[in-house]
Amino acid sequence: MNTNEKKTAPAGNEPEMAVTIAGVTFKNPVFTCSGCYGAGQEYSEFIDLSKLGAVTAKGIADVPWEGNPTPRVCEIPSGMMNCIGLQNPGVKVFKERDLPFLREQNTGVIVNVVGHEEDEYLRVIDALQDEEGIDLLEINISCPNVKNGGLSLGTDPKQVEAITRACKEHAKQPVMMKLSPNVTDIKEIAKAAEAGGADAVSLINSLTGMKIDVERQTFVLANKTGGMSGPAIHPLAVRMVYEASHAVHIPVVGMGGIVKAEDAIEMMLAGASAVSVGMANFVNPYAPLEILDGMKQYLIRHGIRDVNEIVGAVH
Amino acid sequence: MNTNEKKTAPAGNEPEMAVTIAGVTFKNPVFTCSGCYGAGQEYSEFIDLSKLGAVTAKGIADVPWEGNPTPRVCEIPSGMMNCIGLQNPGVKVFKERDLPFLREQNTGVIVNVVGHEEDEYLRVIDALQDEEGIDLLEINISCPNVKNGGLSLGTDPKQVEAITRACKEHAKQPVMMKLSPNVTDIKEIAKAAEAGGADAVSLINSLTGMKIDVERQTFVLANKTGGMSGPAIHPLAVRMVYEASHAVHIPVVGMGGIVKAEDAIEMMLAGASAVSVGMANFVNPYAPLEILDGMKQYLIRHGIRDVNEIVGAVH
Amino acid sequence: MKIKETARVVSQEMISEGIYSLTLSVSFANQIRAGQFVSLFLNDRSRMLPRPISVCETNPEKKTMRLVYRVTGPEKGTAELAELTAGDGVDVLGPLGNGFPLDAAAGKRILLVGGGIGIPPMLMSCEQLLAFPEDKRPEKVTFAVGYRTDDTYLLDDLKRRADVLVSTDDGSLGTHGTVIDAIREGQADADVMFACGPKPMLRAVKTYCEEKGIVCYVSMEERMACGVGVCLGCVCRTTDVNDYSKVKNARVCKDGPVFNAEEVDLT
Amino acid sequence: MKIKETARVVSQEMISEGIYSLTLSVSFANQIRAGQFVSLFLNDRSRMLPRPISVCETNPEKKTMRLVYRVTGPEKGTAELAELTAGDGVDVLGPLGNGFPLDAAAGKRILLVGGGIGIPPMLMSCEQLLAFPEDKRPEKVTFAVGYRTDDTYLLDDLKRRADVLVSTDDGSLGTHGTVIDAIREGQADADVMFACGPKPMLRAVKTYCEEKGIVCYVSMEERMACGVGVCLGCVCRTTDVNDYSKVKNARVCKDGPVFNAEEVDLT
Ligand SMILES: Cc1cc2nc3c(=O)[nH]c(=O)nc-3n(C[C@H](O)[C@H](O)[C@H](O)COP(=O)(O)OP(=O)(O)OC[C@H]3O[C@@H](n4cnc5c(N)ncnc54)[C@H](O)[C@@H]3O)c2cc1C
Ligand SMILES: Cc1cc2nc3c(=O)[nH]c(=O)nc-3n(C[C@H](O)[C@H](O)[C@H](O)COP(=O)(O)OP(=O)(O)OC[C@H]3O[C@@H](n4cnc5c(N)ncnc54)[C@H](O)[C@@H]3O)c2cc1C
Ligand SMILES: Cc1cc2nc3c(=O)[nH]c(=O)nc-3n(C[C@H](O)[C@H](O)[C@H](O)COP(=O)(O)O)c2cc1C
Ligand SMILES: Cc1cc2nc3c(=O)[nH]c(=O)nc-3n(C[C@H](O)[C@H](O)[C@H](O)COP(=O)(O)O)c2cc1C
Ligand code: FES
Ligand code: FES
Repeated sequence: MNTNEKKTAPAGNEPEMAVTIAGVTFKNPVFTCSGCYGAGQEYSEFIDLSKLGAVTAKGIADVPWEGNPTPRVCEIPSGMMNCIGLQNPGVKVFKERDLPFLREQNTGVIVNVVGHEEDEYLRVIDALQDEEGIDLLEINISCPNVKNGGLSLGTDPKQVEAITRACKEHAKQPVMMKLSPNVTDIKEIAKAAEAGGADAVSLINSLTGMKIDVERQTFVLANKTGGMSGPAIHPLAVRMVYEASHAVHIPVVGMGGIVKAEDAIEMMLAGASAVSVGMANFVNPYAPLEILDGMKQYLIRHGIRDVNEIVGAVH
Repeated sequence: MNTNEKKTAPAGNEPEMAVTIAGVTFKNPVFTCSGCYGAGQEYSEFIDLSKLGAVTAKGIADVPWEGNPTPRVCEIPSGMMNCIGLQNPGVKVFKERDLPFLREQNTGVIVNVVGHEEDEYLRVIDALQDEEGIDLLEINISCPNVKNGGLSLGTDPKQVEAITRACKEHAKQPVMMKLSPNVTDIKEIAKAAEAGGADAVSLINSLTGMKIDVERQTFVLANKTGGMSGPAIHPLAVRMVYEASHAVHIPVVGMGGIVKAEDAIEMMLAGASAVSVGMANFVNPYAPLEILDGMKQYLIRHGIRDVNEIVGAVH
Repeated sequence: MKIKETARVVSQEMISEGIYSLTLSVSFANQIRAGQFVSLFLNDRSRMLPRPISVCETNPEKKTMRLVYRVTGPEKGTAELAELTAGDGVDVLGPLGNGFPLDAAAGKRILLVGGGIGIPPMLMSCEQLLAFPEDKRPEKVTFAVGYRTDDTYLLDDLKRRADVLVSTDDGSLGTHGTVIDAIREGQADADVMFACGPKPMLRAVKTYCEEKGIVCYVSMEERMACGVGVCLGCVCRTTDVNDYSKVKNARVCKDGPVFNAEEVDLT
Repeated sequence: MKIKETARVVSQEMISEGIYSLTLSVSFANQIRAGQFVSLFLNDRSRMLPRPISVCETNPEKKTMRLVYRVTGPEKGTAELAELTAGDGVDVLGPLGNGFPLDAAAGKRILLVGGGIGIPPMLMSCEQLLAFPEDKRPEKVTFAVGYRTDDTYLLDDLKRRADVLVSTDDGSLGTHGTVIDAIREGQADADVMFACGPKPMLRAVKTYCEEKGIVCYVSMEERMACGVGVCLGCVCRTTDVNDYSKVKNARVCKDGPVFNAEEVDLT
């Protein structure tokens, strides 16, 4: 994306919405979450993707992954759980089919990278090195639904620092580490990512939960546990974004339970430089644009000229 | 409480509801959570406390605590947050005023013990040593709303083991350690409590969250953060009860977002030997008895003679 | 006896911009004392906490109570309440709190002071005072009420029962200023004052009463969870150590919402 | 074009024990193909996921669609849907999925097989097949439907349109046994079969069709979140590597719900 093109002066009393993360300027701070937006295609039937700050693609591995058996999703109070298990068609197909589509949308493009172990992450990053039109790499070290890898990797500061460093060495694009909420101290993990050279961190990934069908006496999800997302986890996400953004000097992209403009503003007031909309899309495909619109109204109502002014404004 | 009195054979097809935790037999596995039931007095206007398995009293310190400034509570999606900060009248008043009331109710009595540091806990335990009618001491090493003490204490396995051991040395009553969900690995913490000699563990305490009032650009709670409780945290609680009960050999009392019989059954199927009802009381003061009744119906419907049969039945 | 039950909506109407009057049929209608409140619960189960609302009037024969409340915003819980219509069910917990000490006004001159959405409980206080037996009835009952503008509510209900001093923030009706300004202007002497309204108003009322030697009771407001005194969510600061809590805190829902103004720290 | 909108309830009635017929006015009524479904959302915001329901009939002139669904339990989301009455609003996302390949039945003998709550989309399939131009119309359309008991639903609607073979689990009506038993008993020869119902039924249908050399399409069911193909929650196993996913999985909501029976692994 052409940065100059995006950074146009806002017309009339339109507030300035552009945000810069890791040196990349996005039109506005409303992104979509990985795994909740495919590679943009499906929701482009509902909204104009060029109005979004960025689309984050579904996690991509070096080879196709089958993911977990079904049921993979279930309802929980004010949210949902999933154990997709990172099903994906592999980086080759992503480059040939999904990335070209995304490149054409005139929106920010964030590629979410997954793996079981370091080498797998690096192979994906290597495969993307020469690709145009990728604004950020988001390294998912926090998916709770993959057995070997995933969780432990993202919950140990030493490992977080190590994998961050390795990713940075291979990546041509800026690197954003995606952090897990399943930790005692998110500050420590965010600092580890920063120490490893991360350009940004994003949080939170889903929170590990479990649901049991009492009538059938079985786990509701095939994987026993799943990742909680939605409004239920929003207060946790706000707390963690607040803590992380006060612990590091790199930008924080906030996510977790954002369904309306207020939630996004709250996240930014807590310290997020941009926000990402996840399961809200499933309930309302127009959510990201309604959120963006609501944010603008808010800024106008409060006489705030530039959205960056609210970042971390409550502390 | 007289154990023999409770362990009466169920009439007709009434399932057996008594459960034994740390050698103490309770009439049934439905308890009420600390901090959500005062010392029983107020809700005795609504229900017959003798029908409960046990009442857990509000956390008690060695001296009166003022707690945090207000606002202390707020609403979150499918739940609430609180930052009461363990306001309490101190153990002396508790012994003179609250305990005599509880003793008369013919129900299980669990006393929740709080402190900033080890010595304070031990002073409370010492003060309770010679008191009749306390079935269990629940040691709250997990309250997220107290600055010095509380959180760090309950999130470090070494400290958990040490304080458990110290409590055990002083306590005349069986000791149940109450664990925080704000940890990377609940199994490790539960094992530490077991290693320290705990007779049981209870979990989860509330999950630390944050809410910001976007219009006023301030924290909603006076303490900035608060503890999330209610259905929003139930899937997390079920997962942690499952993990903890598979990690240790001592009984687990499960709590977190139980509002209906199904939730309680789910918790027991996951591995809890008894459950505790917290904020549901605020929404429905009859909740614990409705839950108990629903559990009985369930057992009858499934032809289960004894509630203990469902403990950990899904694994 | 407190009870939680599903109440039927008898009627609901908007009586001023964003102010609704809701009449509910409840089993405990004839047990409610002026100054007590109820907790209303929403049908949207993602919003679990109660909305505490003071009782404005009761009709013990019809077993109904009237609540008057403000919708605080378009997406708020009170906006959902405003959608209730006759026949709907709404969960109610009550009656809660202690109510005003009506006996303190027996044979005395009493001023009933309400600011904004603090006016409703004053109506019920007046009702119950006027229903006192002849020998206990207050010598004089006067209302002093403050509104933002001349878009008033309940004013006719008040006027039907007693003299009313009115203040408005914008001066469009009555005294321009606060309710205290209206009281001074109306030279309304009193022995006892009951007040309900925003904290700054209560503070001013307390100061005024201290100055004039008037016995003063104020109804406090705080965020609540349980509404019955167990959670300690709703405390207010007290001037002395409170007998129940053993610290300088009292529970608004249980020890209040009405306190002797001397007891509470309004700073 | 898929759309999310608030639909108005035109009418709702219980047509059998726990089975409801809901007619909604939706802007996209005339774009729905037989076998497609919609996602219904609840007004209780603690329950956020959609309830996917197949379209049973449409009325393109009135811009309405009819859904027929089962209430799965007293506290379930579908129980909330059952409380909707004329005039209420309900959020709908649709039309979703691919629908049955009606052209495959052109000029052929087709069996429309529905089991339990899989019957509704068969009604719409029949409607659209009978609306084919003369030269494309199927040679014969027959329904084969299975109920638990003789407490049937939609049976009259089906009979008005074509011959119906009925089976019941308890033998109280039609063939005692499965819908396959009814088909065998009725000696219903067919070139093409469309089927919707529980997995064991689909498995039996697939086996029967393989045995008889009948072209077979089945409508699959799986837990859904997005309903549009992004979340990968609703996949079913495929016999071969799927072209979109590059693994042996296909999205029921987007690549289906209707699949050629050969494509899907029903074991
Ligand atoms: C004892 C008492 C009596 C009251 N009587 C009346 C009355 O007669 N009429 C009236 O209009 N209002 C009254 N209030 C205020 C009323 O409770 C709030 O305006 C209302 O709860 C706001 O709810 P909401 O759904 O609009 O706001 P939301 O912001 O959606 O509420 C979220 C949560 O915060 C709580 N909350 C928000 N504002 C307040 C507040 N000011 N006080 C206490 N809790 C709050 C809500 O109860 C709810 O639990 C009273 C409050 C108290 C404590
Ligand atoms: C493509 C498709 C078409 C369908 N068409 C119909 C129809 O025409 N009529 C009908 O009665 N039913 C139909 N179903 C099944 C229907 O979706 C479920 O019965 C319904 O979602 C159950 O919701 P609940 O609120 O009763 O249960 P709850 O247990 O409260 O539901 C919780 C969550 O699980 C999901 N869920 C529960 N059971 C099922 C299920 N069997 N399939 C998919 N999701 C489920 C719900 O959608 C919801 O997200 C269809 C399902 C699919 C996938
Ligand atoms: C169905 C589903 C699939 C997801 N897949 C991914 C993924 O591939 N990579 C990733 O980093 N996060 C994934 N997530 C996590 C989300 O990106 C996000 O962090 C989380 O859902 C919290 O946001 P929300 O509450 O707004 O949904 C997934 C979430 C859901 C619900
Ligand atoms: C208002 C409030 C006060 C609480 N006070 C205490 C306490 O004093 N000691 C303690 O161990 N837990 C306390 N808790 C935590 C509860 O006991 C319980 O662990 C938690 O709320 C989860 O259960 P729930 O979701 O059913 O409420 C408190 C919770 C609430 C809501
Ligand atoms: S609201 Fe719980 S003590 Fe007052
Ligand atoms: S429900 Fe999301 S892909 Fe089908």
